[in-house]
Amino acid sequence: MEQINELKARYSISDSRDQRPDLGFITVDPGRLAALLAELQQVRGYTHLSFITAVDYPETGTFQLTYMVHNFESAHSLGVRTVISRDTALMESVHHLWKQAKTYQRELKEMYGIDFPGSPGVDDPFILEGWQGPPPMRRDFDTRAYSEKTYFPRPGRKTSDPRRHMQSRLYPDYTPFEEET
Amino acid sequence: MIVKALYIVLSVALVTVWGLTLTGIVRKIVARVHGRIGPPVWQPFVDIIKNNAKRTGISHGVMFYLGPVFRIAGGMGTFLFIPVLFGSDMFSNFSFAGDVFLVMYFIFFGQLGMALGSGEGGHPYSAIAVARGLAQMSAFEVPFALSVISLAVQYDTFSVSSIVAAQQGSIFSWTMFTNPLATIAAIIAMLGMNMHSPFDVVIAPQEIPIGPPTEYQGSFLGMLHTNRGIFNGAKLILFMNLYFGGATTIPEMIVKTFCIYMISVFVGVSFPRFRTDQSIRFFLGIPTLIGVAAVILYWL
Amino acid sequence: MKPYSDRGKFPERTENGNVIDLDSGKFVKLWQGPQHPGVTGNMSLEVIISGDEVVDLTTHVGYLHRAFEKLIERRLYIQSFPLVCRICVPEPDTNEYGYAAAVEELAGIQIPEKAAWLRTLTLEMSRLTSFLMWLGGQAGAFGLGTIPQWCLAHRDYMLDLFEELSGGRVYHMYIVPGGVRDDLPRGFARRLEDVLQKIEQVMSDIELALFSNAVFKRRAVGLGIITRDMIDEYGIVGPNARAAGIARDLRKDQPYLIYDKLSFEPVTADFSDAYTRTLVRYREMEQSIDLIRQIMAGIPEKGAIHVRPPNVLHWKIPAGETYVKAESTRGEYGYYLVSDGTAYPRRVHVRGPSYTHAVVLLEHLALNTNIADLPGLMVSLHTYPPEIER
Amino acid sequence: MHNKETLPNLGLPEHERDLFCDARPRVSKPLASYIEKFLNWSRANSLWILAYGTGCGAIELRPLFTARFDISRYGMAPRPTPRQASLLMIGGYLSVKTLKRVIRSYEQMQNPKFVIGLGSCTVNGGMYWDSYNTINRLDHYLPVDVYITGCMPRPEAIIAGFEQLKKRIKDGRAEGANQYAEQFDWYKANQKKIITDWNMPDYNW
Repeated sequence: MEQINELKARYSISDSRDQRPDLGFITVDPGRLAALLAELQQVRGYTHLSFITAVDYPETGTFQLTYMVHNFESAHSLGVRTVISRDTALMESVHHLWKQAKTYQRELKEMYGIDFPGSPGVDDPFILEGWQGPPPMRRDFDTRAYSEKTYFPRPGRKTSDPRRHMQSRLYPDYTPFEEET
Repeated sequence: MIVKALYIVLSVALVTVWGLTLTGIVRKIVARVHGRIGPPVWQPFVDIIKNNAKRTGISHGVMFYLGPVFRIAGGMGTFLFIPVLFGSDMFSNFSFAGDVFLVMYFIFFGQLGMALGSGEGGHPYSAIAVARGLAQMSAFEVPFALSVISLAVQYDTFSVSSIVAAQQGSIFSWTMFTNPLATIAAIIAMLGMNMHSPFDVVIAPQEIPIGPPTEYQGSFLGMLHTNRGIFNGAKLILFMNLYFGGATTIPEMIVKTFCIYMISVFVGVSFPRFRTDQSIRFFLGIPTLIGVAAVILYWL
Repeated sequence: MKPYSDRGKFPERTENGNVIDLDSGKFVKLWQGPQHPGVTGNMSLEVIISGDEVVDLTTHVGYLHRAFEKLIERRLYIQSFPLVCRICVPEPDTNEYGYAAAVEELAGIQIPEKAAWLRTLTLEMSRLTSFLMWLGGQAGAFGLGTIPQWCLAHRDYMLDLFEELSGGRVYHMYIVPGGVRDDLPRGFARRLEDVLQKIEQVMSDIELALFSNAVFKRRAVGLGIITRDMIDEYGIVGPNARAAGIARDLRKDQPYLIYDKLSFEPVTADFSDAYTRTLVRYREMEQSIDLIRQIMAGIPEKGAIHVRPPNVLHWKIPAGETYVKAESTRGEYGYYLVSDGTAYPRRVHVRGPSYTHAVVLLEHLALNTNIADLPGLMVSLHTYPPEIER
Repeated sequence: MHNKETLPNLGLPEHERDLFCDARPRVSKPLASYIEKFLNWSRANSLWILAYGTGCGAIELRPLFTARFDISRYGMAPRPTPRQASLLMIGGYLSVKTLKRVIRSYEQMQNPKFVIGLGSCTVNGGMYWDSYNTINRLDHYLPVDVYITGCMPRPEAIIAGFEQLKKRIKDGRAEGANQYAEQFDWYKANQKKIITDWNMPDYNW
């Protein structure tokens, strides 16, 4: 982790946290991310890219991107996070650092609508085919409503929210509580 | 003449039933090697009935129809010029002097016809399989032809009946003992001919699903399966006649062809398959040299 | 064989792959899969061949996309347990462990000692099961139909044990948050030992029939060579990397559960081609059998197997994020879990090794191979499509 | 241009339309009862399964084909090409992308053909009932002969399902291919509702 402290000033790392002795998370500006990853890979020994993924925060209108890199020498994983705007979802591509990065970026483009200009084949459909709705992994896309509207649900299926179900079983007279999300 | 025709019908029926039963038995034996029970012995017959019972069928043109016809013609042709039982009038078929060459031609005739037919099917896997099949076929033909030439030199005849006649007497007058090199070359060529592993890249289901007959269905497939019975039987009878002293009774024929087929089967269950280039290199290597040696040995 | 870019008739390679003119009549485009018995799982390969040689290959996935990650966001933490094991069918326990460990880490639950032993036991058992099926697939892809039959029959003995342990043949759902669901049944150790002996017996047959088989060697040696400098570039993990001589095994490097109490060394070889990868996985099966024996010898007799989590229907996990990984048969398998403090996960990302092995790596290795070798190459990378598309 | 007898094939580009067949599927009448009975017996005892593992159900097909359960005892065998197969096993959930291929494979099979839906997810979506990418009811897209529930169905259950199918075939009730031809427009409309990029012929023979 002292390696990270050296980088802190240079890359304006705003938040660093140790989740476990072998796993840390840092947050960096989107503009500095590719440069930081390149240094991590080529100088600091974080040669292995585990995955790239996004977390959707519609409340704040942001996406959090997480790049998990791993250093085999020190057996340390580092999650490099960055926050980008949900409306102009654009990010610098890192396909030149790791070959598999372009696949992750292709998936993110399809599932979240985050664009990575310059990444090879980023606009090709990856998993979905003929998909016309919004990017399906965004949290405001309601998969259940879509499924019920599209796929002829078989009548007779009873779906109970487990909490409501247990509540009605155990306390039949209790008024249902508010939905917590 | 009519009697001869009846005899032919009888002998074709015999070889079809025996060939298909042999397929069933082999499936059972292979299943035992796998540790399974395996399908019933009569399963090939049920499959043929089922295939002919398909209600719809598609065609891709005239050649597509003719493919299975050529195939079955090749199988029948091979069979009809081989004497099944030595000294039997009933099962001597159309054997004549020089029938060895006609039979060898017919062995490949069916495959060529099938190549044209399945090529018209338009499926890319058929085309790949045809290319593989023809390449491999011309490779295993070399040791087989050399072996047959060696026999022709040895017995000074081109007639299967004469070759069988020359092998009568004791077991040691079989070609297997009098000309072991030719026998070895021919047996290796037979491994290729029977399309068991390691030479089944033509029909390899993991690579090019089922090979040439990819597009064939229904009664076409039924025809191909029937041909498998006839053709397998014919090939085995040919090998029995050329190298293992022929047969004078039906039980002897059954036992001998079964044993010959088992060579293919046991090699088949214990080896993966060669690629086309590898199997061609294989056939043109040691088996061809053995064949050449067999020819030279008897020439001298 | 000369690389095709050096031959006169093919255009030069460009940055975006090769310029291949399909109308020139020199190339054939083939679709292998999804309806193709040689393709592992349900995925498809768009292959362009020239003669017998593959000049271009594109992987197409998505046929098994069930939107697990989306569904998990809609489920309570406890409701997701039946879901996660279905991501990887031959080896569901790694998924269960990864998800359970991530949830426990964020919730601050320490599992009891015995539960850790039992989890390790199921992980190793499922590793052996998965490898058995894989070994059959590898032999089958080269046309040796006997070995898949033996392997799958013996895999079924292991499935019987799983059924005894958890009630399920394929999906076990044995690992739950807080520990495991149940203790070992009485007499389990003896039956496990019987099965292990049966498997050892069939494995010695397989060693004879496969590894000293001349035709198998001719097919597999030199097929799909992974060099050492490709390892980090492509993110290759697991046996594929270990066969190239890189001793990276998460069980050894970052021991989880009780792997630090077991004695084993990562299996390595020095040249990663299809044959060596088969051999490495074969040795790992032996290692797995050895580990199962060590676990059965060392497992505590008594002790809790489960700590009770709070009421799971109202279970809110403190906000935070973590990444938990485990060594599956294919390599690093991980769960990235983000919690926002509510009863539902904010985000779960599943990292499967096939994501790189089956897409970029396969696309690279398949170039210049024979079309007949493609199934064997694909199986030798141990690709499994559901973990790509989830 | 097109009448009731031919299909418009609107999904194909203009220049490709005459490359593909535009005939509708036809209903094939069964033969006289005693012949049909014999043929049905042969169909029931020689079921060739299309080796298309569409979902996680495929994992239990392998023990079935191999030494432990060995359904070749009943004359069944995997068949790699749809032309020759007579039984399509839907191994569980179908994503939209797979459904497109499954329809194509199904239509390439020759009448009579049978469909077995494996697992709860083919019945009502099962575990993935609210997923945006998996269908909920298989029988809206293909005529299903037998459903086998479970997640996963055990091999014994699948064998029982095969027995059920055989009984249906022998009784002459397994006329799924004819049903598909009769209600072709309904099936097509359902299929096209979810497969939005229909770029293949309307009926693939």
